[in-house]
Amino acid sequence: MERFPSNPNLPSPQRGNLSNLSRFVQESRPTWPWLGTVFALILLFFVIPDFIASMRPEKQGLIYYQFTQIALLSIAAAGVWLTFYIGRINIGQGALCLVGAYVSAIVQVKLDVSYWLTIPLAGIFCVLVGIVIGWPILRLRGVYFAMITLILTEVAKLVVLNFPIVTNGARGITNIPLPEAVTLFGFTILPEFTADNNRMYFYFLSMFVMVLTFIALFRLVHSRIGRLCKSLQQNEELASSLGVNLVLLRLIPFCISCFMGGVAGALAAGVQHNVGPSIFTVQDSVNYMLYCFMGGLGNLFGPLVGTVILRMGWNYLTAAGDYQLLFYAIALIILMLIIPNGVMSLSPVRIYQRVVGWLGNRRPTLNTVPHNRKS
Amino acid sequence: METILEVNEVSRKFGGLVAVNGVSFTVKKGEILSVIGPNGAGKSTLFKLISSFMPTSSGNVTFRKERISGLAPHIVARKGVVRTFQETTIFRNMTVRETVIVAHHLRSRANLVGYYFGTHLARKDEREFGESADEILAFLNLTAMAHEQASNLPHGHLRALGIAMGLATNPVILLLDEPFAGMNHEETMRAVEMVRSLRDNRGLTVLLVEHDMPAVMKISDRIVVLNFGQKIAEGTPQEIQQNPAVIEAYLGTADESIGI
Amino acid sequence: MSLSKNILRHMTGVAGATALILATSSLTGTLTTTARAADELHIGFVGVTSGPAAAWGTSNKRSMETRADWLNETGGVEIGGKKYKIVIDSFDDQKDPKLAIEGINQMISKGVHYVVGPNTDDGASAVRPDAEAKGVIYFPYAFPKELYTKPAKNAVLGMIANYQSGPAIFKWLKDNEKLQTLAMIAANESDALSQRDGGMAAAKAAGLKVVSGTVTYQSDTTDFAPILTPVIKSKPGAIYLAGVSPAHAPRIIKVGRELGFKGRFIATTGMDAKVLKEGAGDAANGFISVGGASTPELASPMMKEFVTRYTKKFGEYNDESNTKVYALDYILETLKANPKAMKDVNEFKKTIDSFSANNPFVNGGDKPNMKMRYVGMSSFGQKRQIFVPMVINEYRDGDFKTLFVGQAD
Amino acid sequence: MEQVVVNGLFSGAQYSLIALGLTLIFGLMNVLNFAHGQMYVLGGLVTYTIVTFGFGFIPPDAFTIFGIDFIFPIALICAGMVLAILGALFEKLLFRTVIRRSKRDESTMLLAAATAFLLDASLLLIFGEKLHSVPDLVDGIISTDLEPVFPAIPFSDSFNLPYYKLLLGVIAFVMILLFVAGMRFTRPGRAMRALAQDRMAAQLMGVNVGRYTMIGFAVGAMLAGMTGGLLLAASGGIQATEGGAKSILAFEMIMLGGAGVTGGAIAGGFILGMMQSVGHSFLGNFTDLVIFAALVVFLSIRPQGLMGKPWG
Repeated sequence: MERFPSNPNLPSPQRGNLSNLSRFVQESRPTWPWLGTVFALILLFFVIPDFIASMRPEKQGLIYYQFTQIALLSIAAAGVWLTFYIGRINIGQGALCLVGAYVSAIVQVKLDVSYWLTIPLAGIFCVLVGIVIGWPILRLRGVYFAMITLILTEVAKLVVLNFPIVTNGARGITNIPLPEAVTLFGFTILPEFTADNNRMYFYFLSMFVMVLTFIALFRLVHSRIGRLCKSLQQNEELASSLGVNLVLLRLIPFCISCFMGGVAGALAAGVQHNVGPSIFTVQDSVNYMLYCFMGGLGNLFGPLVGTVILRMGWNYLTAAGDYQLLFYAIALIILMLIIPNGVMSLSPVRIYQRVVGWLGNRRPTLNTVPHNRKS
Repeated sequence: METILEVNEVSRKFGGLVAVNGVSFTVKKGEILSVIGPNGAGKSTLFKLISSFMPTSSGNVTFRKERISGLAPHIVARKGVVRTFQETTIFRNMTVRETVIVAHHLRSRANLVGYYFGTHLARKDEREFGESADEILAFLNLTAMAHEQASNLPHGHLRALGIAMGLATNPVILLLDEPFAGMNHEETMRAVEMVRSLRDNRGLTVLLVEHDMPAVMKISDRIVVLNFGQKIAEGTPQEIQQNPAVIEAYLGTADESIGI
Repeated sequence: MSLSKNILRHMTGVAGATALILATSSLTGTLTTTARAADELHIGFVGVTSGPAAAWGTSNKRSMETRADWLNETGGVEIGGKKYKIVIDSFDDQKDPKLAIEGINQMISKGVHYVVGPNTDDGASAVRPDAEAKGVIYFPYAFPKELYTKPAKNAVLGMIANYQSGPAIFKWLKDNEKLQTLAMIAANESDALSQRDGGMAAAKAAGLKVVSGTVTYQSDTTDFAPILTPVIKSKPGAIYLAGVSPAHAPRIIKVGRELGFKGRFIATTGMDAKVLKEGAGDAANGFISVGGASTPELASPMMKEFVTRYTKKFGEYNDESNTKVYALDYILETLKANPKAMKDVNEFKKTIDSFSANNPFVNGGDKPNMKMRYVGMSSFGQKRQIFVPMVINEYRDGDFKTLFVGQAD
Repeated sequence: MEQVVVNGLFSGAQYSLIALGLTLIFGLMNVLNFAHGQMYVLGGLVTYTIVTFGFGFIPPDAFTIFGIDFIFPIALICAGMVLAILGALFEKLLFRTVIRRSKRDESTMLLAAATAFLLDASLLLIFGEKLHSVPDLVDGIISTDLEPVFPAIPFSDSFNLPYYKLLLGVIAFVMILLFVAGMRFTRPGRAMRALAQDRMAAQLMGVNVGRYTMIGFAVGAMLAGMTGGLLLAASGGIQATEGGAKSILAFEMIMLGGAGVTGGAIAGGFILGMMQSVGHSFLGNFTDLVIFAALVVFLSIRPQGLMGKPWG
């Protein structure tokens, strides 16, 4: 094949160890997810519970609960992150969580279905909701999409309040039974949750779902679908000219996001043993968005990191008493000024690159004599 | 030669303004056809109408006897009519190679579920796309920049990247939107060579919309001239250069801009 | 109000909190939580003190803090022969049930067995499982009956519920003012709507006709004319404001009068006279609400001192606190009656049935029918409500006047 | 029905004013200012403080000249000034930095939310949780006393409007007119409009982008503050914690009218006001649900709202 002659006039891009490093990281990706997963599983299922078990018994419930909350909020936030990934600001995840929680509660209480089944059921119902809503509104972009989803959370609350026949209206659904044991051929696959141990068991459950969520998301982002989503995020028109079916490719991530919202809602319904119209509000929808921003939109673990930081931070600031919100706000503003692209934009690789770049600029070779502090 | 694209009496109105008015022409397989015209002649609108990025007000476009106007852009692309963009429209935060691999979308044989779970077919696709991307990058002399962020590319290479994306879709007919804009003479001549080689080596049909007269005259097999939304002439470069209506349209500066 | 003094106070507060935060971050978390004096008695507060609903919890928390400071100033509380300093551990749940659960778990982890709050229905329902499993008695300001009837066991209603005061008020109006018809409005929120349903039932029981019962408003509403227009068109004798927040009541009343409504407005929640005066002025005359014990006739010298101390501490008093002053004293008095309850809430529950003590906040608090005791047999089938005099107030010219005093059993 | 229309117009005038400042900031900076409601509350509370307590050593009744009390307009202007300074500071110290340093425009949403939290917390600490109100500006009421105005027309009913509301409605109307005129006929106004339409083109035309963005933010905040002052008098008071919900309401209005467009904000405000007014009279507790659902449907059919340019 004839090669097009190269153009000597065009500047050749700088190619140093920086690019090599980033290429190395990019191309070596497929090996480390397994390591990461194993590490995460050990940490979440052995190290942390072991650490918690060493605490005073009264404190254990609290710590388990805090971790459970982080897990289920980050599942929902991961969904929001995925819609960011196709370039949509989603402030409506609270609505899906609310729907998921109610589906789980209603199906359990009114139809007497096992809690375990209601988790996927809530997710699937939310996918249906996502298709119906997403089809028309995914054409919107930018703040337009953001605003319409913000309204959705309010709509969900009003629907719950205004149709008491199904949802029990303002009173909510209380006294949802704790999940039962599941046995198969005499083996107990899933243990019975009781008043004493349910905080711990819900911790394991939600962590398990969280790990699954992030594995699924990791796979998605690093598969071809992820690349297509990214192309959508950056230029829909161009993607369309390359034959990408925009309607479908917007809808799929949105529905996955809805599924995650629904699952998080169902988990919350289980954790709380009751649901009411205010368990997920506009504030939650906004929070998910904030978690994503805080963690960083460029990395799929951003929502997890963001959730941990903001949630733990809020808990930590309880010490400030009346000034909790004030301190929280100030901390947010400062963080935003320092790392406007989120915590995960400070990836070790990037920092390493900086350092290498810095060293590379200042000292051409490592063997030069140590120079004075003139710089 | 076989006619593959037919533009039949296509019109487009914006409110009271008629941007394109009853334009018809045909494109034959393997030829390079240029659409030219002064500013505001309706070239860009016509281009969007052909690639179905904009619906026609009346008339239609057929590709291999099949009507494509009114279809969604991605379906038109799927049929083999692929456009590139006039501006430096790229995926800013992707590397060059990644961009080209994404552009292989149309060639995929596995479905999305398959890609997600990494089936045999999907992995085979991925491997082939990678190889094909490397080949295209080499062909367009972009190999050295394969791992650069697209947004860091210099201007000329961006256009090459645009064409690389177009090639990756394995098109039957490639619609180039002002591929030579903003290039100096030397760059233009290289690009002209490149487009030529696309046709010669890959058997592509090329339809381009362009301002740069010398380049058009050099590259085209045939030329269609638009003015005020209407077709005023059609023919080989030699015919067009001597066409009084065209000279009239380019008024006064005719000599310079047509490059006689 | 002294704005500059307030700002100054907060500046020192912020400085103090900063120091505290820095101190806790330099020490390890376990050190600070375990290192506490043995003769401290911690009482929890979990409720909303920020965000749009801050008004509900703030007055609650502040009454507790005022009372605790006061008790500590006089040497603390003697329980079982030992003096304790009272410490209020508070947690802001932002009206979010998820945070309310976290709050109750915070309390559990600190070994706090007695908690006041939460202030909302959803929050109170959400904390129930943990409170029951881990042995916490909580005093919610929420009305759902499920919280107090069996099998629920650890919640004690901290005030008069609307399904108790509502019928009394409606009956009084029917008997004394020949009230025939009633209209209701409520915010589009769970607490308000369930109070509306309660009010509906109470009105029916009292033989009143509800002429307009479906009008609701979004909680962000500030202009009530569109909402009240259809209500007033239905020509009700009185309008019941179900679960209306203290900030909305004056606005609703004012707009109602401007639209030509002449009848009474009724609320079954606590209100602040100053806010009514400032916000609605004379339009609020005749407004009926449920108060605590600060009407001049009822308030004991101790209640008056409480108001003075509260005002001194926080700049201004909130009449809503009248209904919220009791919970802390009930807890402490019950603990005094049975010191074993300090560590074991089952002892507390046992004591509930027989507990009785003088009520220091009302005149005549030593009379048998005014004594502090637990009630709720008729509403819940078990004693899960603190006894407070059901003072039905009427607002007139800047002050609440007692209309009548009833009792909940 | 007259009452319903009057209510709708009055709500609409208030809503339009709230939406105007928000849409200005959005149009100029593409920032969805979550703190807009809090700015509005701050304006209201500044007005309240001045009307009730005066300026420290100057008591509020010192501003009564010839029997007319001028303290309210003075307080209103002060509120506007305080907020304008605050807005300029926010833009210069916070938003500008973040916009410059962040990869995506949307990052400012986190900052906007953080500033909203900051204002929320400070307002609650300083002003307390109670409702604050000022006395009516003028007494008296236009009333038809429960007799229909036009008995022959079906739906005609009684009609009540206090004078102070009429006065405030007129002030609101004049403020809207002044704002629109300012944007159209003054130099900064034209510069800001150019900026909102096409940032790049405006820059090329020699508009000092940094300066006018700051002015725009300040003007938006000032509008919010003055609106807060007006609504303090119009809606029976203001509470330190009600800002967040107001922002969301304002978002709805600018979505309906078209984000970044002055006319859209005004239209959106009046339409929402009228819809609420009519809705509450006929739909009962389904009003809000129906309005929201209609809004979602409308926006999915016409994403740019009534008057917006496609994709902002």
